[in-house]
Parts: sequence; C-alpha cells; structure tokens
Amino acid sequence: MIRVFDQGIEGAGLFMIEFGDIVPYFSVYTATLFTFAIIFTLLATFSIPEKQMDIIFGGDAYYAKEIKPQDLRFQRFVAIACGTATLGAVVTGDIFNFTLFAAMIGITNIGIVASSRSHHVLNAAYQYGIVAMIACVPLFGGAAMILATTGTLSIWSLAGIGAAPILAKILLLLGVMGEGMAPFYIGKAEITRAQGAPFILMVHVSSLLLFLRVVEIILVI
Amino acid sequence: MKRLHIQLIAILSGIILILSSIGAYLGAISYAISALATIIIFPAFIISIGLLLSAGLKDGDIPFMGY
Amino acid sequence: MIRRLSHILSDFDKLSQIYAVLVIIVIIGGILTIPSLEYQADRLYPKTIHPESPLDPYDRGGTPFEKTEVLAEYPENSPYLGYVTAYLTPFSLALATLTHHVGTTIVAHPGGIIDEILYNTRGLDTVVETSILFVAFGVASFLFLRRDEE
Amino acid sequence: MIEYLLSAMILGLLLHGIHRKVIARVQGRPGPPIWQELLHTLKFLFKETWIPKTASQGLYVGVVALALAIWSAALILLLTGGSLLLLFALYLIHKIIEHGTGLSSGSQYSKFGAIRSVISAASELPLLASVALLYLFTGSLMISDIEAYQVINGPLLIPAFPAAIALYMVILSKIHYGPFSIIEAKELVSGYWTEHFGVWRGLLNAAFGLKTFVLLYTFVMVFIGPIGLPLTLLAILILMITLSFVCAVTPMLSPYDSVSIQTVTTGLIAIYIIYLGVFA
Repeated sequence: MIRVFDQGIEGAGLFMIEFGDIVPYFSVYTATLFTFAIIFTLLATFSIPEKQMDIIFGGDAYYAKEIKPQDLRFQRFVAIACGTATLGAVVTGDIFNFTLFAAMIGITNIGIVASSRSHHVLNAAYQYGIVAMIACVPLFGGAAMILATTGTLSIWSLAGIGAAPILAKILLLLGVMGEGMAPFYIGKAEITRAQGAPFILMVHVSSLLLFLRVVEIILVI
Repeated sequence: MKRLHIQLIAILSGIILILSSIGAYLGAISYAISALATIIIFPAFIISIGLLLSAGLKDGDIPFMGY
Repeated sequence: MIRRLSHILSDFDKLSQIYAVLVIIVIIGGILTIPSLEYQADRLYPKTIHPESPLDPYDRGGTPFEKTEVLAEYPENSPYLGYVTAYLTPFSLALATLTHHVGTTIVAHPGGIIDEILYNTRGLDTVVETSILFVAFGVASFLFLRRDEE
Repeated sequence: MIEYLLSAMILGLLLHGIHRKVIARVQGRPGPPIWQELLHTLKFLFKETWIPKTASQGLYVGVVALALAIWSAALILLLTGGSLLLLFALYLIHKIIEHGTGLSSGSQYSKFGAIRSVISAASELPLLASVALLYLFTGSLMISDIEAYQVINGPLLIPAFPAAIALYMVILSKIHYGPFSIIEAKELVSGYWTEHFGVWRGLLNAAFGLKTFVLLYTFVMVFIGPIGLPLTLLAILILMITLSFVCAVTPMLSPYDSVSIQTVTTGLIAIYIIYLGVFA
C-alpha cells in the first residue's frame, strides 16, 4: 500500500489535481470526507425541508409550519455555497487556501441561519457570528506564522518535516474551532432549533468535516 | 415504488454483494474495489429487503387514524 | 464545580467571552515561544514604484507573461506568480501603451481594490476570496431586504 | 465482506440484548431474553412503513442508508487495518446522522433529541485525545501498524491507560441507558429516532448494533492487540458486561453536566499528552 507523505496517518494516496500553485490531494481519508461532503450537499440541494409541527396552546390543535419560498431559496443557495466551501476545504493541499475555505464556511453558516425568523435563533447566530469573526485572527495568524517560519504553505512540502511551530498549529486549531466547532456547541444547539433540516444539517456537516481536516493537517505537518 | 422494482433491487444488489465477496476471496477483483462496492450496495440491499418484508400481500386491519 | 462549569457553558451570550479567554491563553503561551521562531523572507514579493509607468499604482513590476522572481511552490504550475502585471490581458496591455491611466482605472474599481488587497495570492485562492466576499454580500443584502417585513 | 457485515450486525444486536439483561439483573429484575433486540429488529421489519408527510423525505430515508453505510465502512476499515483517524471521522459522521435523524421528521420530540445530540458533541473530544495519545506512542495511526506495535511491545492498555479510559467513555456515551445517553433520555420518548418507525427503525437498530460491535472491537484491537477470534469475542463480551454494570449503577446526567464531565476529561488527557510530549 502506498501511503501519502510516507506517514501512517491517513491511508493510501489516490490522486492529485494541479491548480496553479495549489495542489489538492485525495488520500483515502480526504476522499472519504469529500464523498460525505458531496452526499450532504446533494441532500441539501434536492430534499425539501421538513414541516415543523407546532401546537396551539390551550387546545388539542396542531399545525405544520411552512417556510416561505423566498427564504427557502436563499437558504438553499447558502447551503450549497457552504457545501462547496467544505468540498474545497477537505481536499486542498495548501494551508492558506484551507483557512480561506474555513472563513467562507463560517460566513455561510451564519447565512444559513439568517433566514430563520425566530428571535432566539437569530440571537444565538449573532453570538456565533461574533466568534466566527474573532476566529479569523487566530486562523489566518496561524497560516501566516507557518509561512513566515517555514517559507512555504504547501502541505506537500511541510509534510513530515515537523518544521511548523506548535504555536501556529494551536492557532490554526483554535481558528477552526471558532469557525464552527466545540466548545461552542451551545450556540450551535440553539441554531439547530431553526427550521429547514437539510440546510441546518449543512452547518454541522461543514464544521465537523472542517475539524476532521484540521486534525489531519496538524498531524501531517 | 412498485413491489417489482424493490424485488429487482434486492435481488440484484444481493447478487453483486455475494459476487464481490467471492471475487475478493478468489483474487479476481481487488480487495479495495470489493470493499467499496460492499459499502455502497449494502444499504440498498438491506433497505429493499426490509421494505419487501414490510409490504404485506393481503389487506391489513383498519389503520389507526390519529386524533 | 461541574455544575458551575456547565452553567457557564450553557449560556450562549458568553460564547465570545469563552473564546476570547482561550485565544488569550494561547497567545500568552505563544509569546513565550516567539524567540525560538525563525523568519523566512524568500516568499516576499518585491514591490517597486515607477510613477512614470501607465500602470502606476497598480504596477507590480516584471514583464507581462514572463518568469517571476518570487519562489513558487510549484514553479512548473505557476510561472507568473506574484506579478499581477503578468495577468494583464493583451487588450489591457494595448490600452496601457496608449493611455497613462490604466493603472488608476484598475485601482478605482472594486475588482482592482480586491486585487490590490490580495496581491500575492495564487490560483484557487483568488477565486475563494472573491466568493467569500460575494457570499457575505449576499447574506447582508438578504437581511437588508428582509428588514421591512417584520 | 457481506458475511462479516451480517454476522457483526447480529453479534452487535446480541450484545445489546446482553446489555439489557445484565442491567436488569443488577437492578433485581428478570429482564428480557438476550435475543430480544434481535427479535425487536425483525419485528420492526415486518411493520407497515411509509414516510411521514411532515418529514424532509430525502433526508429521512438518506440518514438510514448513511447510518448503514458508515458503520459497514468502519467494520471493513477495521478488518483491513486502515487508519484510526478515518475511523474517528466515520464516528463523527455518525453524529451528523444523529442530527439528521432527529431534524428530518418535523416532530418536536426528535428535534429535541437532535438538539441534545448537538450539545453532547463534546463526547467526541475524548476520542480525539485518545487518538492523539496513541499516535504519540506508536508513531502511526494505521490499525495494522498499531497491531504490529503491540505484537512487539505488548498491549497498549497499560502504557496508554488514559487513552483507554477516554475510548471507554466514548463507548459509554454511545450505549443505551448510560450516564451520558442524554439524547435517548426517556423524557424525549426515544430521543432522535422517535419518528423513525417500521423498516426505518429496524434498520437503524441494525446499524446501531453494528456500531456497538465496531466500537467494542476497536477497543480490543487497539488496546489489547491481535489475540485471535475467540479471545477477541470473549474480550468484547467482558467489555460489554463492564459497560452494563456502569450503566446499571449510574444515574443519567443532565445534558450540560454530561458535556462538562467529558470536556474536563479531555482536558486532563490533553494535559497528560503535553506532559508526555515535553518531558518524555
């Protein structure tokens, strides 16, 4: 079995694509993440949202909430943008490129929630948005530090030499956490109350895949 | 979906699953391809089998209509 | 103790504070390690200013469609890295020989400013950066248009 | 391939049955027979099945197929000695399946289950800590390499004990009736899968049987090493019974307390990893 970068981290390398100065690569690991990103993006593209059941207080009556078509259209657009950003983030072979995709995921996550009309959900999304904004500093700071100390941003050149400073790795992890991971679940959990399951699910898909990718990058470089 | 379609999916996916398993043992197809085929087709196989079992052939009782 | 911790974690108004505390811890720890880091300068793009050039504020030097001096990760993939002048279309080049204002025109429109900000980005990066701006603008305008409906 | 999947699935469901039996005996009840979960799953397969009108239909069916796919992928990954990091990834994707199952139906009960599943995402952090610690010891995350390491150096259970605790906690948080199983708490009816009935429920049950088997098998493979099939099965059984004991004697924690405990555990293991990395 051929292992990508000669490291026993992510299984065999499959193929790579040359995009100018950035070379995305597919190992067994990133290809799996890529497949799941595609599956969930397709689900968000083609499935209709659920109709949330709600009761009317003081009686036995209940009704199903519907989403307005224009909100639906916007939510679907942002969800697909989010899926595309995730696709890029999980296969890119360049750290700066990865941070850019991460920032895009942070923005689209807020966009997905923005079409909700519940004040509670919007408040949570606002707090989460503030964190995502702050998170850009450690995120890009980490990438900048790697460039400044090693002279390269390519995962291909950095792999296995251990030249990237630990501080940069922690900053990168912290940035990704801010763009959509723990310990900020509480913001996420409140966001989950919004309607539109396939789109809300993209929030979780993107942040989990992003986190999985950053773990791989940190281990590899 | 028609019962016939589900039956067809179940039989086809079952045959592919068994073939890929045998093929991997005999070395006719590589292990990776066999594994990939199994992962993709297994859910289709199991779901179609489940749906076949659940689709009763005779008319059922009067279902519960809700409140 | 655990109950108090979970009480803090369960309030989403404290999100940014918790995050800020984490960042501060890392940065304080990080400042201590800075002396051990070494600076590599060979990726910096050498910028010189020629006021007489028709591309003036925009001129990044280098001959269009020629080799770059910036160290590329994959030189065979991106021979023109760094010099945005190298990305000029033949039409813009022809325009540059005719008039003295191509550079100011480029910088004066939004795309040019984005380009000026992102002056040393490569291939896919440029695409992603503009799509981030586009999506952010989309979200903002959606919220703006919806403002009157409530 | 298919024969492994089916037998693992049946074994997993049997383990679920044993789990219920042990809990019942500890609590002084007779409990159901151990093949109860197997019958349960079969029973669901014969029930009338359709898709609720309020559900997001693609997602509602899609999550069931995905649940089956990721856990069969995980089993095949274990059998071929693939990357532990990939197993971790599949485990995290299971989290998304949980969210998707809960959110897709439109019912309030399953929605609360999904929200709790989002809250309890901290249960994945100990797994990450465990993977990181193992990497520190073996220098590789390929399960085949970890096994080879254990053949030479003996079981990892002793040197990497904190990692074993972390993985044990992860399995505990995925087992029914455990202290961290807040997403299947009984005040939410059945948690996130309340609205999946008939065939969908039966298949989710089967997928989760596979999941239990895979997680326990991973534990044995990674911390005890290759010891042959009969001994491995015995180790899995013993592990399951210890888990059942823990589940039988502990109360269920409140959602945020469960998160705090898991986060604190991860923090402690992280400190241990830093200690090992710096001083050893």
